[in-house]
Amino acid sequence: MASMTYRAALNEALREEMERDPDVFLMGEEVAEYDGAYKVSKGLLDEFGERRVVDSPISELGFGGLGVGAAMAGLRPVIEFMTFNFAFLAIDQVINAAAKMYYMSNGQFPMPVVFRGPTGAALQLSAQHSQACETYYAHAPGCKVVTPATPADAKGLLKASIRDDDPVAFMEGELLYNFKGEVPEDDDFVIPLGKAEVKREGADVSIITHGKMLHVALQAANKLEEDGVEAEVLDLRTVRPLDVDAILETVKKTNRAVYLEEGWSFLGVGAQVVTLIQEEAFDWLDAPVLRVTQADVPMPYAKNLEQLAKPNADRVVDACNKVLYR
Amino acid sequence: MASMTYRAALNEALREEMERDPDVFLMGEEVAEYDGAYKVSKGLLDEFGERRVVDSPISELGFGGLGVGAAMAGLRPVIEFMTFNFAFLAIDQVINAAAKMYYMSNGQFPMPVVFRGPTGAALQLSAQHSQACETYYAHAPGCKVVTPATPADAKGLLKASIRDDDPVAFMEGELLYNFKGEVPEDDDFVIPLGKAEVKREGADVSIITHGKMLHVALQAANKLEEDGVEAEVLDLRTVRPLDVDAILETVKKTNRAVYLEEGWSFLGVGAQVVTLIQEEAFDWLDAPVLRVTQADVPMPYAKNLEQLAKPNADRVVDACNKVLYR
Amino acid sequence: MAQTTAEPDQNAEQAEEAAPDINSARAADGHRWETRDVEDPFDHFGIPAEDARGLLADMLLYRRFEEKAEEAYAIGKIGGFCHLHIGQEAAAAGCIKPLRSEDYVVTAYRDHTQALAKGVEPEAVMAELYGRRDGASGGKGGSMHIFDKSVRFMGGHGIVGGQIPLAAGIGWKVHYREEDEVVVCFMGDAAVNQGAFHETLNMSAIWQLPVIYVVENNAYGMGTAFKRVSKLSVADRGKGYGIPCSSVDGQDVLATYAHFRDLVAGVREQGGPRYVDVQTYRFRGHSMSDPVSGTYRSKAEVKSATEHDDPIALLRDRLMDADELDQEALEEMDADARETASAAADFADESPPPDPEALYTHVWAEVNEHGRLFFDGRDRPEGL
Amino acid sequence: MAQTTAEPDQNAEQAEEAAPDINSARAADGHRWETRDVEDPFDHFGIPAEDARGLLADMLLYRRFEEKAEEAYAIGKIGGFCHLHIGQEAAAAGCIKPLRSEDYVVTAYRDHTQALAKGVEPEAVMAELYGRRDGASGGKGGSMHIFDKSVRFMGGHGIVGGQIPLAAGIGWKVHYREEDEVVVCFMGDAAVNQGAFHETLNMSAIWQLPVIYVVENNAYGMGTAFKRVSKLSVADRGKGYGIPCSSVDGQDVLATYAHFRDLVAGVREQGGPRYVDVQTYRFRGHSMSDPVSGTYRSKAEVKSATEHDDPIALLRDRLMDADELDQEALEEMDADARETASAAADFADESPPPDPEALYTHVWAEVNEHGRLFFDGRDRPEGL
Ligand SMILES: Cc1ncc(C[n+]2csc(CCOP(=O)(O)OP(=O)(O)O)c2C)c(N)n1
Ligand SMILES: Cc1ncc(C[n+]2csc(CCOP(=O)(O)OP(=O)(O)O)c2C)c(N)n1
Ligand SMILES: [Mg+2]
Ligand SMILES: [Mg+2]
Repeated sequence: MASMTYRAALNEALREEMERDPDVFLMGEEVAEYDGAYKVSKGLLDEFGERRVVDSPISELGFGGLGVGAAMAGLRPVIEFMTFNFAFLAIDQVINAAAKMYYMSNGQFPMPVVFRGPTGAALQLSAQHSQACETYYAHAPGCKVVTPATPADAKGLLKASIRDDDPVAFMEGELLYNFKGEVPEDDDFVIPLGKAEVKREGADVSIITHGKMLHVALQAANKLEEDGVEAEVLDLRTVRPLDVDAILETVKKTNRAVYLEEGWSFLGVGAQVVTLIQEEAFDWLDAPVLRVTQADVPMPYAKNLEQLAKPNADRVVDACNKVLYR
Repeated sequence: MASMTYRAALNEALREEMERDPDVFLMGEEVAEYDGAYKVSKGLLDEFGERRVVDSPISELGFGGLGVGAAMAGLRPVIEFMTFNFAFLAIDQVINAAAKMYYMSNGQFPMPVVFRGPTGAALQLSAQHSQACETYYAHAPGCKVVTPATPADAKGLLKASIRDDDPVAFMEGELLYNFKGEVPEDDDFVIPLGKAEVKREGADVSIITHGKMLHVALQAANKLEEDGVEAEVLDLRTVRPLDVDAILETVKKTNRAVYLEEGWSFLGVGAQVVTLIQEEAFDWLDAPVLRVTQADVPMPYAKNLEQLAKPNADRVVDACNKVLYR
Repeated sequence: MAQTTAEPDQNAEQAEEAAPDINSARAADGHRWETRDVEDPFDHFGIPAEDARGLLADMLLYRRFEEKAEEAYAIGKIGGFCHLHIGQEAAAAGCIKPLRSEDYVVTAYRDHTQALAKGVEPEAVMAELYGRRDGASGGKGGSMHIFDKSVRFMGGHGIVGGQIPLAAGIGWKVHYREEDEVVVCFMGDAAVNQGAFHETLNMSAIWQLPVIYVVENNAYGMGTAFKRVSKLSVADRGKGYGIPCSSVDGQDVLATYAHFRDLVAGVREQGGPRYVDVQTYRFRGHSMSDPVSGTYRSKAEVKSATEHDDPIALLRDRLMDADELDQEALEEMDADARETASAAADFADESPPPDPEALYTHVWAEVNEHGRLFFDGRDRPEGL
Repeated sequence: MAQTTAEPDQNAEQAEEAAPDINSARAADGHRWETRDVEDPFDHFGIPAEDARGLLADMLLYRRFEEKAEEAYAIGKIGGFCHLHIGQEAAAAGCIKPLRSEDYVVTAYRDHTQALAKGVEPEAVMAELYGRRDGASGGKGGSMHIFDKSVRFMGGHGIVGGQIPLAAGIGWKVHYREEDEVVVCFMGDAAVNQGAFHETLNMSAIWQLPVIYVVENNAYGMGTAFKRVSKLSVADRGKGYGIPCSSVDGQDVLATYAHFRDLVAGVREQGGPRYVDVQTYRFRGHSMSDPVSGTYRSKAEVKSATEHDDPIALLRDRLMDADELDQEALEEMDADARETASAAADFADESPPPDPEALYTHVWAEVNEHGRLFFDGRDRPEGL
């Protein structure tokens, strides 16, 4: 195990996969000379040259689509969106082209392309730079959605995503880039897509979450512990494929659940998870599953409002107490 | 009451609102000289001239954004997307600009813009022309989503949408354009956004739906009736604002519900409605709410596969029987 | 030879009124293609009569194939949207035939004859239109989404302009692997107004991608004349990127072929993108659901085009004038074309619909060992 | 006067190397602006010294304001992304001051000084940067989203290129209502590569919308030199639409002002869009989180620019050379600017944060009588 930041873990994953497979290349705004807006691609230009680490114009639709075409032709592009907020401009290529190509062509064109970049809020970036974008990518069949919360997951899942033959929306967290953790030192350390992880065990209530909210969930679990409540924290890690078994298992164990997510409530990922639980573990529930999400407003700039808008551990504790009828 | 097609009802709504308010104009591909790809704007060019009925280039992002800017400046644009499948190209302007502008500007710029066009499948139009797009517009606060299923609703809701000060994604059904029904003959016939309608009363099970699936729901209800089951059919009419009261009321009445929708299951509108029911009427449910949706695949072209992919009345009947434990 | 306009013509409207004797259907541009009247066209374009006969046979096949599709659509054997290429055959033959088999073609939804030109079997194209198992895309794509990886025909795409970045991506692969393949990307004139066009042409210029961007300029996007949605001509719209631009008489297959032969050779040797305005005309409605002329163009315009600018008639006459084809040979050629089209239709008719199981195949290329991918609560075939 | 390049310059790289004595910081373009050396600049540009002093005062305010913001950011009073306009002040003053108050300005995220130029109160801008209740956008928008409807300052937009279609929409309103207002739309050079740019310029040309598209060409998009992401120059990228294009020395506020004075008058009288390449240079990092030079440009380049191309120094020297300003007057002017900036900061400091209730206001302009709009399961203030 090596201790490293989430950023370094992503960097290693990119480096190793580029070393492993000459068809893997990285393209996006500022990824080469600038080392990436968030320095995720630091050093890769020097190591792999400008053919494989490519600064693009600010043309999300264009280079997003270029990635799709390159995948059709047999390469394995990693397309960096500086953030997924900007990827709305490219979503036609992701949904209408990448996600549908394999099907429309009757399996002639697999789509081994990864679209990656941060999703969700950082600090005071305001409405157009703070949106959690999972829903937009997870709705359509044909596209996988990956949301690692720790350095180890970041590395293992990015490697898996690059090796995967389907288009993957790989969603990072800007606030996670400096987050440190232990990462296995194995060149072939790959975490299979679709495998959730219990990040903390507990018997009283399940906090299910994905992406950077994992850390809020763990905070909440610690607070609950002080109060004598043992919360289990399940980190989905990938939103699609969804680890249904793991979800049902924790719900059947605790009979109570709270879904925590960074983004909006209406048609948030939690809506799908709650529905799933309701459909497949209805009789196991002792209380409705509650959700803790961003306030249902565009993200405000002012610090106090932003704090109010974001989900936090106290809200999770409250929701847990509610489903525990305490 | 006058009997007219859904297409004519939309046409009347446009005509009346354009007569009523000189700031209303219609822009989109083929809306003027060609009378609209689906002839919804028939005759409007002759009546209102080319300043108010405007053929655009195929530039969805551009003219979508032009509508947003015109709304900022005080006009009330109606932007036609030939279908919402093509509007992925413009979604940045809808989500990042239209839906957030009022908030970011602290209320200085309301957004009275309507984006309208068909959503969902018609007949054998294949994957890139058959997607139901509600989820993409309903997720973000700041955008309303309207999905009329009958000529009367089409007229009343389009008039309401044009008068509304928020951006509205107004989603029609290509297969509905020729559908006939009774429409009140009142120039001021407006159906308030956010008001669902019970389209058929019944005490045994609730079929909740929106958009063109209403007709499938009614078919299913007729089949169930033959079997002695009285289904209530609730047509949401608008997905956002969502008529929560009406949903809870029918669920509390029948204690069993099925959500029927045209699009995909994962993060479909039904996921939100099921979650809502679970959150707010948990104790009233005698069975999990089930969903009937499109097969979780891009829409195939072949007739037989397309039929298999689409939801149908038999599937709804089956789901109702399941929640009735019959 | 291909006509290259040096300067953005800001006076397109004037020009149009000033040009009385247009022998191109593309009245809107006011061009008179001088090469229509060259003395010895085969010599002029450097295309032996033998090869020209081949091009005629190709175009005849495309014509008969599309007529067959038209028939089949009328009796409900083909569904959905169906966009015919009738009138534009010279673009398919002239732009694609100069390619090698390893070269790539990608196009929009009006894709049947480009597919044929690139070597997709007529049976596979027709079966796809019929939505059958033996279709090029297994019946899942339909008219707008013909794919055949084996001949590097990369689709068949339905979002106007959506194929343009794909072409750059394919070109990127060639560039990346330092190969010498050429990519031909077709689009309609209306696609020029899409952002994807702009972004892609710029990227192609900076990275010198080996892609020939072909505007099949039939003067209309559905019912909208190009001049109503652009101040500049199609050719001039390509000039803002640093890419060599040219225009060609797209009804003259010899001109088109010769131009592309040179372009393709140039790209293969020197790399870099090209932009070509291929001036053509559509003899049918935009799709099968539209009338032939409609309100946006006059019957007279269509009539004039079909009379004076039919690419097949033009080449036929040249060959006959040069005694390189007689009526009998022509009829034989046409009979072959009809025969192939009919055989394709028969094949399509007999091909079964896709297996119901096909509904769930090819949604995901990789079904991961963990996690669920399908969420519709339906029964699916084993293993999915 | 403004320099108009007639031909797309395909040899930009050559030109760059060939130009040794560049007095513009925009070395990349290889221009030497002759107007830097005109004998009597006030006369040459038709701007009385009195007015020029006004422009100097404006630019000094912008400079001091941004320096204040820089300070406030450093001590955490401003959060998020904060993009300063230092070095580019002549663009704000020169492009906006020729406008009437009814005219419109819309811009990207680098928006503080354009807001000031259009008449937004410095207090309101600074309070917005601080995220306070009295901010132009009530503290909800922040640095990137300054809005002030009362002076027709239409924001402050964060998606690169996103404001371009908005400008066309505002121009559409003017055109629709047959008014004579002019819209100025700012964008950075990198925005030229966005599809929104292309689609909007084309629409503006066909409908002759009264919008001046201003590229604040500071030669870099974040860390990417424009010449790395475009084969043609910024000016030439505007030529594919049928819109009159020009370039101007954007460090020379007199040149910029005079050029815009003429453009604005032209648009007001004849309508129609214009495209202007305003060549400028950014003296600071892309945003507050970036170093001043970084790896993408050299310290020497930045040093040269700040020494030779400071728009404030340039005008100051001209005024002093012409005896239209002395040291004392300059110091007084600067003291005023500092004073205004300080007062704005003090005001911002004292303005309270937004009410917690503001979290839920202005999400929806119309809360319908039926149906629920908010779905986060939280308590909201009454009536929402
Ligand atoms: C993004 C998008 N917008 C609109 C459409 C609907 N549509 C299909 S074809 C077409 C006209 C395209 O014209 P052109 O590009 O000139 O090609 P042509 O049909 O003439 O071959 C339109 C508007 C679409 N498929 N995609
Ligand atoms: C669509 C989009 N892509 C990327 C970004 C991130 N980004 C913000 S500013 C910027 C550079 C823009 O450069 P330019 O347009 O030249 O303006 P300047 O900063 O030089 O004023 C980038 C890439 C964004 N905000 N929006
Ligand atoms: Mg066309
Ligand atoms: Mg710049």
